[in-house]
Amino acid sequence: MLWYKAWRESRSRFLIAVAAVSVFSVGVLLGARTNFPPPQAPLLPYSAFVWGEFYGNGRAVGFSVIALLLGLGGLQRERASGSAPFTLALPITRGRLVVTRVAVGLLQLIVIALLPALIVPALSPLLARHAYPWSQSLQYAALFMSWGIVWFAIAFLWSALFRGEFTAAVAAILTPFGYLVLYGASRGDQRFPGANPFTMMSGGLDRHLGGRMLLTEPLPWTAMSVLVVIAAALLFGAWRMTVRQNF
Amino acid sequence: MLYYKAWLESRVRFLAAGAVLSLYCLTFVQRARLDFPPALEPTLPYTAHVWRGIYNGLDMVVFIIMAALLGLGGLERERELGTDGFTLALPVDRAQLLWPRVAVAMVEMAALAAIPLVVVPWTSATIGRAYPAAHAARFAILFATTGTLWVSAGVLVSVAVPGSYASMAASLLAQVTSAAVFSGTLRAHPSLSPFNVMNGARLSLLDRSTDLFIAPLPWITLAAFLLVSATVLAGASAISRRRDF
Amino acid sequence: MNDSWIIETDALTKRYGAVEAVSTLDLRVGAGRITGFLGRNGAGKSSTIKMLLGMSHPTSGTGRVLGHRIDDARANREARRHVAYVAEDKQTYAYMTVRQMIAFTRSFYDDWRPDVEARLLRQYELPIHRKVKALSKGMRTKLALLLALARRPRLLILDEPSEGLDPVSIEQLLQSLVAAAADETAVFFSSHQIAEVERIADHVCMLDRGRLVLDASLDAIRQDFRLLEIGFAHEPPRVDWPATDVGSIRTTGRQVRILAKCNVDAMIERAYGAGAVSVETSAVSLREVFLDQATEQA
Amino acid sequence: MNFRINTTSTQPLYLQLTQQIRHAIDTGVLQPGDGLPGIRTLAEQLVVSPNTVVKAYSELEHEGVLEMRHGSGAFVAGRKPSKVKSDRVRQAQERMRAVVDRLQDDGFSEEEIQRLFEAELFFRAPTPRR
Repeated sequence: MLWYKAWRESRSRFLIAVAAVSVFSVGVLLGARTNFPPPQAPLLPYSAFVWGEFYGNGRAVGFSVIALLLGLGGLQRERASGSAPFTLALPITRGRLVVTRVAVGLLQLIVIALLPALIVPALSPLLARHAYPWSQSLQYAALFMSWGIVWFAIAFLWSALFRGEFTAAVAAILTPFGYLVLYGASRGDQRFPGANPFTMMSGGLDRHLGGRMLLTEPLPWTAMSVLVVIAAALLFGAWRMTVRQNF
Repeated sequence: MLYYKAWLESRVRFLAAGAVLSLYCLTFVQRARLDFPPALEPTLPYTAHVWRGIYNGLDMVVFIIMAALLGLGGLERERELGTDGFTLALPVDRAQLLWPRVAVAMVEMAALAAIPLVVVPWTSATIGRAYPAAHAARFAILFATTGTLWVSAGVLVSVAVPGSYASMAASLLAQVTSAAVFSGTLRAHPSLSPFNVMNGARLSLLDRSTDLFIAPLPWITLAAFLLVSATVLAGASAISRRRDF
Repeated sequence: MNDSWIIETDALTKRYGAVEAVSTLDLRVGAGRITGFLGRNGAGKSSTIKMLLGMSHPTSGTGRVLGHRIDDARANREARRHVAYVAEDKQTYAYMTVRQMIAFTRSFYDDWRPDVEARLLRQYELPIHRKVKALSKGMRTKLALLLALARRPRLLILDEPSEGLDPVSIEQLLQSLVAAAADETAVFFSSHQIAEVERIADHVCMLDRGRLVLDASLDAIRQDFRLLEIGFAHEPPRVDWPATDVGSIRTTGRQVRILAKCNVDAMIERAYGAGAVSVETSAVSLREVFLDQATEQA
Repeated sequence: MNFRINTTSTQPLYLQLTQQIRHAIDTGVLQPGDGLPGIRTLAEQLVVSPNTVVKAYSELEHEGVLEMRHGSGAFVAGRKPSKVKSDRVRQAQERMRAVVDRLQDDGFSEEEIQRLFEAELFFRAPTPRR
């Protein structure tokens, strides 16, 4: 039943995200039916339009925020609402509690990453009367997930650390921006350009270069696996902290 | 004392946001000492660089997100923490509980809007650049007035959506969706979009190259935004009054 | 029996979906006395208290606290100026220290008594600079009690005040309630500790399944309530006992057990008249009345 | 002067208090003119509702046993209890103790003894104090 508990505790966040992403995706494709190609750029290729609407920086930020929100919750939140003693009295290890929450959270994140990846290629011909290759949207979903699991793990760690659930939430939300501030301040964007999360999530393509905004080279597997390792390390840290905390 | 309570409850969000924004503005200007003008655009005016990096950059994104978060909390959150019994027993009605929270959130939002005004002009001077405080002040006014929309949206969500994380999700995704709407279907009317009004993007407010003000502030639009915020807050107050605890 | 009711409800009802938590309740709580509010879990006690304090809105019916209408937000707020309330969940603001909680609460009331505040702080040994989130459950309960008792309200409402307290603290709590009553504060407290109610309450109201099933003074319960065990040699005949005098009737085989509220002698004669072969009466404690009224509707 | 109230007994608290005060006066522990504790102090000391104390005091005042002097509380009334009366009470106490001891030897518990007395008293004559 721990799965059910983890699901119920994150259900409303997840459903709100699913609703928003689906409505947004369908809305954009419907909008494309009338005002695509846009008057001021009649030659804009459909794939570039899709990139702008679905994978541009703004959307990577949106997905990251969802990933952060899904990582929140857990025993510290239960401490605030008073149910921690009950949960801790259950005949389960805290490890199992953490594992189920991580599993449920990541599954939810995968669903949200796949939503646009399925809607866009499937409904583009129907709604926007243009085609969009499945391979492209699935690759972008993979890119979104690579940084998504890192944001998820960071939020998971913060909410295992902080007692006030709003403190953890604010720390989580501000983490990517804090990262960008330090990244900019240390002139990271010149020394290792790949480390900007939102550029990587958008496929490392730059809108100003024009073109069809399609992913041609293979995905940056090494960078993605590094991110997976980082996420795993963060989750391990959260696990250790939860196990050692006393309530 | 309800203001004191509202301050204590929103202090963490405000201070965290303030720290990130101030740090960003400071480091952005310091970096300009080394990397400005950028190699690709040697003739880019400094004020345009500031506009791109701050008023249309990270500062704007963080400001929008945090403004909505400042509106959250309140009785729904207290229900989760079990203190709603105590608070509702106080001899004040629901409106008296709501307005101090809204007022404190608005003041905090305005403070966040003023951070570039406080930081950019004098730090630019220290690196031998100039950014007119008067223009920074006008941007601060644009940020603050559009910010009232985000704060009142946050307040509406905090009253309507139970659960603190669910309300965060709802307010953030409302912002992402409205951003998509204004850049998608309503693309043809930038003057209506708070995202454009707040930094003059795609409006005829700013000089093409220097990104400084060449026209007066769109007072009618700003008044309209304040009106929208007021109605949203009135709606939130009505919902809050009918809520059962 | 003074006629100025501190709490007065009129067919008060609260429905959550199909469940009627409180159904057509006509509650009367008198001034200048200590009233115990009894009932099983889910009998509707907390729902009633929440409606009295304007926390939740009645589905139908209305009521008055200190003469103010409970379903009018402004009037309810006026009433709450003279009401002190200790919630079922003794939570206060985790992010404030004890001292800040006191300063915060004091700012809303003009009947605050600093001398009582100081005495209770010493008596409860509350660390004034420690944050509420760092307090133990007992300490949190005592803080919530202090915030209500360090005043001179006209009405003191407590929802299971002694829950989570050690015996010494319970004794201190009961003393504080008695002292409050001595200062002309009407005390209305719900509790599952029958012994507490039996000891300090003057009057008892009991809910079961949202309905008022008992509204009597403790003296009456001790003096007039009697349990009649009536035995018949044959099938017990139908006897129409006066409804107002009877708390409950239970027939098992040839035995009829009646909880009589008053006019016991008349009932005994009526029983013999109906052919009873044996009538035994015994006094009844509040616990027995509670079990009888509660299981009656089970 | 300390009283003991048994809250689980089925006898109203104010009656118990009046009996104990009357008993204290009869046995001479309370002399005429002695002051009784204030309503609030006694209520807090016994941890019972002030109304119980008020009811007991007014009952005794009604019977002339106590005098309520405004502002300074309750005092034992002036009439000096005759010496004989207190001896009679003391003898009655011994007889009662003998009866109770025999009943306990026969295996009756305190509770049953109390119920027996009550049933007996209750049925002998309808007590005026309804």
